[in-house]
Amino acid sequence: AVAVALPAGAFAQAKVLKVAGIYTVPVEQQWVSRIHIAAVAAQERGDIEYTYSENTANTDYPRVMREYAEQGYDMIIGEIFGVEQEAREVAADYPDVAFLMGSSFKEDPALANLSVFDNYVQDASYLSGIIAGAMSESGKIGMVGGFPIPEVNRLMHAFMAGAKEMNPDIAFQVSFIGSWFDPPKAKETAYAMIENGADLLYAERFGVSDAAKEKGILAIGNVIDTQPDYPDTVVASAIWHFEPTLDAAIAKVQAGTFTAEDYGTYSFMKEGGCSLAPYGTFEGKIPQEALDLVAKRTEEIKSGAYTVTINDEEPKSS
Amino acid sequence: MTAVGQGAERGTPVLRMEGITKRFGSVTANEGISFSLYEGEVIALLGENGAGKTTLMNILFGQYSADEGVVEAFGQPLPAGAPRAALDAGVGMVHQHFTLADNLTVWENITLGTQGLAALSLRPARVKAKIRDLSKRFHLAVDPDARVGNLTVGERQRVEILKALYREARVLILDEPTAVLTPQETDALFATLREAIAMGLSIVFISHKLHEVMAIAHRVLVLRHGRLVAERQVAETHPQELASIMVGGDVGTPDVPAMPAGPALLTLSKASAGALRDADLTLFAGQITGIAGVSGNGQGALSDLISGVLALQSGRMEIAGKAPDKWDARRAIAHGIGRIPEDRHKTGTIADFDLTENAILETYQSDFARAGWMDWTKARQHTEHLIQTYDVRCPGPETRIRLLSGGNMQKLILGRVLEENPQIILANQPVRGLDIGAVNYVHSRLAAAREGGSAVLLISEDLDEIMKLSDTIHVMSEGRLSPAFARGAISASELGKWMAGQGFEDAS
Amino acid sequence: MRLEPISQPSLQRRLLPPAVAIAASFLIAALLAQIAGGNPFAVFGLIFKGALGSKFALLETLNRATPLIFTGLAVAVAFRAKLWNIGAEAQLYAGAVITVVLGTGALAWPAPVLLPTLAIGAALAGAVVLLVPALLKTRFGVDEVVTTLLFNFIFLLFVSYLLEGPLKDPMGMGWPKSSRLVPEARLPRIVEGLRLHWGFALALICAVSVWIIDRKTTLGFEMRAVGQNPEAARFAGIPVTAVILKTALLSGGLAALGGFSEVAGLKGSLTLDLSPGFGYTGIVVAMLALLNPIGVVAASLFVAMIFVGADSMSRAIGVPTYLADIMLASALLLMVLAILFTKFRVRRD
Amino acid sequence: MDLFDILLSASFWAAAIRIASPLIFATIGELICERAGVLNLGIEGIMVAGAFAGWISVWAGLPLWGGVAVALLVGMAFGALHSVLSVPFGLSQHVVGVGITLLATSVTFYTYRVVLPEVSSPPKIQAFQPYEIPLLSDIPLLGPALFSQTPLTYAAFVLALITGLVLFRTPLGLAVRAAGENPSAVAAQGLSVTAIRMGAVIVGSGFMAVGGAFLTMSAFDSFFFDMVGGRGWICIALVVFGAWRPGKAVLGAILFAAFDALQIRVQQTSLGTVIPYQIFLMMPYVLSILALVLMSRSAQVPAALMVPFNKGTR
Ligand SMILES: Nc1ncnc2c1ncn2[C@@H]1O[C@H](COP(=O)(O)OP(=O)(O)OP(=O)(O)O)[C@@H](O)[C@H]1O
Ligand SMILES: Nc1ncnc2c1ncn2[C@@H]1O[C@H](COP(=O)(O)OP(=O)(O)OP(=O)(O)O)[C@@H](O)[C@H]1O
Ligand SMILES: [Mg+2]
Ligand SMILES: [Mg+2]
Repeated sequence: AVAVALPAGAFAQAKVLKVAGIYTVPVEQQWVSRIHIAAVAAQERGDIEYTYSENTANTDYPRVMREYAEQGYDMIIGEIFGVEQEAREVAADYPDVAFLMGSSFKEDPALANLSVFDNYVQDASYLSGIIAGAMSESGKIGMVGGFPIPEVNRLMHAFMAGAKEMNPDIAFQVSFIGSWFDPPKAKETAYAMIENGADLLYAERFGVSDAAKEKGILAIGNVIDTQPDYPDTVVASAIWHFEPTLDAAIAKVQAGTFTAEDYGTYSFMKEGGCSLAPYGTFEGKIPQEALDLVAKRTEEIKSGAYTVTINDEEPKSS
Repeated sequence: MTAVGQGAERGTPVLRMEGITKRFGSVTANEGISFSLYEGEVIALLGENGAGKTTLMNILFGQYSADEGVVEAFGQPLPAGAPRAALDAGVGMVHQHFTLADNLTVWENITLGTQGLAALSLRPARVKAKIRDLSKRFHLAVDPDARVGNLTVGERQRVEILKALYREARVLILDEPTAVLTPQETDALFATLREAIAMGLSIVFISHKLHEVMAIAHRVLVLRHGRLVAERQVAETHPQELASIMVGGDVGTPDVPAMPAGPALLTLSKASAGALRDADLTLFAGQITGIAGVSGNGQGALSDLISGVLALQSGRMEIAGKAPDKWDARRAIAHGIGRIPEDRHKTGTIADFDLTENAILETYQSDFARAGWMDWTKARQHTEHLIQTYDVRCPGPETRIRLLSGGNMQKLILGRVLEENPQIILANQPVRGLDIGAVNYVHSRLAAAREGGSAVLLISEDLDEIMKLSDTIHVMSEGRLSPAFARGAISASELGKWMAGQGFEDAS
Repeated sequence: MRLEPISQPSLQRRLLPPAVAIAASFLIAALLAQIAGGNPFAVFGLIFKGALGSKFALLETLNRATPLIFTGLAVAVAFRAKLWNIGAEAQLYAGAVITVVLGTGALAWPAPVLLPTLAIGAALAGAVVLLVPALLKTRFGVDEVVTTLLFNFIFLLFVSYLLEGPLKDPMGMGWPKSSRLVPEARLPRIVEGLRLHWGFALALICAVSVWIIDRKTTLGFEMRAVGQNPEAARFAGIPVTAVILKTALLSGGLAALGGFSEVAGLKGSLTLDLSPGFGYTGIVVAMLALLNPIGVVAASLFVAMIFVGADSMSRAIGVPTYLADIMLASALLLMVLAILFTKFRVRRD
Repeated sequence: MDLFDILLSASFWAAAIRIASPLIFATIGELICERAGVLNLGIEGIMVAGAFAGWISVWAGLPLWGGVAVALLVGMAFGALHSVLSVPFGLSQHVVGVGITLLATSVTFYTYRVVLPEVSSPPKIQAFQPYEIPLLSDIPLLGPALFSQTPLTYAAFVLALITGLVLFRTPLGLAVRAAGENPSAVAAQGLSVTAIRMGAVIVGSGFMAVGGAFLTMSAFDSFFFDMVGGRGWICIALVVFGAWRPGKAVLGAILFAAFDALQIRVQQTSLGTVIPYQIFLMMPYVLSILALVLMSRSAQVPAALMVPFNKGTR
């Protein structure tokens, strides 16, 4: 224990933050896996000491937050979509702990130690849509989702917008399987879309790319890069980088300047929060027209000249 | 009647029990019992309810293991607690409560456990052929393909015996085989047993009916409170002696003097319900009306109709001169109809309820509750009163009724009914499975109720019981009810004809 | 092997097996902790600390027990009457749905009027949800194990629909959750600053009420009679169908109060993951309590204690928190076995 | 594509058979347990354990069928635990079942996390591939639907057939059925009710685990938490639906799967834009209940289901 109290700033460089993650799903889940990977990377860099609890029921969530807070963690990251109110109460009780939470609400200036984020990777999704629009020959694209929640919806909409820009006649089939983890079911749903004429699938869930691979059609990855697993199937992936969000938060905590903010913009492309995965095996197979548009839009997005619309409504088949 | 065979040539006993003692907690069910059974011999086991007969036989068959003592079959000791060993040694047992699977067919029940479990086929054809052959040889008519659940008790009994014969049992244990049989079925069973004896089988036979014991057994063993208290050659004893050894004193039979009939309390005219067809019946106050007949001929429907669980399909039913516009079990009870059910385990009591709860089962609403709240103090007092008045032998009102013997269970039911001073008493096979002491007790209580002005409907397969107690007698056959016969106005053989269905044609 | 009842079990007989069961489940936890690289010796202290070691821990344990008391009671009531209600999960959600339907502004009443209204409304909704399988059972003879089980899936999908449709919070940024309850619809906290709320007290009141119904009223007597032997009950003039339906109403109502308590006391709004299987755990709680309503309270506390303690322990020593579920499962199985050994002894023969 | 086209397409029926396969394994497993008189609510957890065990062993180097065998053995191990508690000790089958589900699930997750601590997406295996049965697969409609499946699907049907034969044609099956109808009848014939019931639960649990393994080794090629997703509970319902007969249970599983395959397809038609997707997901459950209501109520529940047997007491 530190015997003498020193001004907080004096330690700013040296201090290794104790960070705890609390997730309501296993860390395999795409969304959470991006947070987890960023945290593990920060730990390997020596910036933080990281531990986590996964699959935590919402009922237990506030308790677990408190337990970590009591154990002296400096920062807690996680997702409070289902427990907004209670989580904010916990944060209020531990003003010295920084909370960086996935949330559908905004930060509250009165609660200075709680900041919010979400995966606003619509920029990359939009770009992947452009490629999809160019690669689909049948003009039918299938999209399999878990639940129509905002983070899913907005990526689907951005993707659809991109695809439509390349080919205004494209029709979309949208299905939700009512589960985060049911690859067999996602696969069955994807099969049905392929039977129905889809020649390209938007792989929001595990299992979709497998159907595409087996049936010899294409897929677009989402949030994580799955091309290494499906080299002949996954054309492009819109990937989320949590690192800018986390690193910004770590820096602010270390500097003692952490305050209520919306970190959502750290997921924007111009912040490096998302990107299109390298084309890899599909290098050279994507029409130049699409590549050109992608390049153009990338520039515009980064410069702020073009903004991808954020639409959180449930997407429907067309 | 005399017993067939002599069973007298003593060689090695086919069965020997030596010093058998069995305790259940504080109860000693068997204490130092020894006996031997010889080839071709029939031993009868007699004793009051709870004397330890079934326990002794369960030990013999390996279903219980004795605390002390040895069991030998054909000179070889039988390992304790192994029915398989007993079966293999040629011991077959027909349990007091049938051990048949209702949803399986007869042949499946019989072949169960007789073939190697690794066998690839049940060989139904062979099994059935063998069953048919045995059926013929021992006059045990039953269809091998029938589902056991659809059989009458008598047929089930035959299946049980076939099970033992199928395994070529040399020793047959029959625990109260006749308790649920009609007199005709009993006669048929005895014919079968005599044939079996003639072929060299040995039999242990348990019954509460002394005339049966006299008819079939060579030797009688009497158990009392778990101990072997007497052994007699049948030839050298008589029913009265056996009865008094059994209960440890004299037994009196009730006296039913003639009495004038009171007003009609219940009338059925052309009543049909379930299996009951166009029945005309009147129950008078102060009279016992007997319904004779082989069970399964509509008695169930008749009693269900009166007790309110079966609806009238056509015809008319009047209680005290008025036809009730709604009729269900609760209304029946409210109208003063008391019910002594045929099956005390299934429809009479709730096994895991204690005596108190069972005692108030039919009257909790009216007598032991106010505005939906139970008055348990009153209920317990009432139960204690019943236990005293009706001599229910039990540890106390908190005992689960499952632990009572049939006789004591029946006494509680009797008390439950009679204490309500019912106008009409529906007594369906009220003494089935009871020992003589209990039988006489129940009969004298029914007679007393009649004297108190109740109308009693006595349904029984036992003609002796009917003829001894009833003021008027009807016979039931195939759902039809014969005209009423006054006591003494009809002979047993005439009743028998009606039971077989003769007479109805002429009457209608 | 044969089980022989012990007529008068000694004190030692009654206490030793449960103690051994708990010790054994601790040992299992320690062993598994070691396999995952944690310190096995820290396990014991940390579980107690996590479950009971502070006011916060203790109240969290009570908190976790609250919904289990409701679902445990629901199951106990139903099982006593041999109504195999496996659908407490759906009924709990039904209560939660009504709570948010009426409690998010539809009724502008003061708390003393609004809260009882919500509770009653919730109970009615749960009752109706179980009434359907009960009617299918009494009318068509459809097995209620299956219908109540399938209803869990159906009802959860229905809730999902509601949360994405009619009940969706317009201010919720698209997230499938209901609006927040108005302040008058919230059950107050028992201790300021900590999560424990009056739902816990309501649960205790329900337990006592169920005990009273069971022991002191004709309905309780009828329900037990129908459960033990419906045939005999029918012959004794007990209206069997009506009793089954009443049991369904009571059972469904109790489970639904659990939903009311969770929403009004804890969450303040409804999400699809309101219950991590409280309905199913309720079955275990009820059976562990031998279907005794007061026992349900004890069993719920036991289950909550083990879970909260083991969950916190595994976090503290840095092993996967699934260890908590393992420990809960093994403690449960060992405990039912232990209860058996307090009443029976095993004889070989 | 309208409803008629869907119902007449081979790919639809192929999907139904595929979706039904894991259900068939597990339903048959449950049916065996219940026929012997034991309700096995451990099914959901045992399926999870089987899904994991089969997959991880293949990942660790075993051949596919070796993985199936491991899943079977793991299922049997949990079955053994279930049967010890529920048969000789006669503990409440509800508690034991829910307890086993909790135990099997949590042990699986724990093991997974200990074995694969830092993966962000689980490794894949080379799963079973569809095998077209020569000749048979050429039959129109039926061929592609029935005879172009993975070997594990064929195994499911063979298993159901064998189970039916054993149950109704052999002494062993008779003993199992009798144990579920009236255990005293079994004991009185010198057989051990305990052994029969335990055996049935152990074997049945093994089949449930293979049902789980189907998900990770045939329907998909890696393991995820929660991927069994309530399929075990469905199988409990299917046993009742199938009136405790293997043939009918298989039909029930296919029917249920067909509803599922149908809802997936209808969700993508124009209907999908007007009707909330939850309604489609509900379809298989609602239709199952309807079917149960319409079915004759004569279905015979094994009379001694859930009734423990303890010799020497009554
Ligand atoms: N399974 C058991 N557990 C405990 N006690 C038992 C058990 N079976 C029998 N007993 C005790 O043993 C005594 C003898 O019972 P048993 O069944 O042998 O009587 P029984 O002579 O066959 O009577 P009945 O004529 O009524 O059939 C009973 O009084 C009872 O106390
Ligand atoms: N589990 C038990 N514990 C204690 N005693 C028992 C138990 N089961 C049976 N008994 C005793 O066994 C004796 C005989 O029981 P049984 O059921 O054979 O009675 P019964 O007179 O033959 O009845 P019935 O012929 O009407 O079926 C009774 O005295 C009863 O007390
Ligand atoms: Mg007896
Ligand atoms: Mg008897």
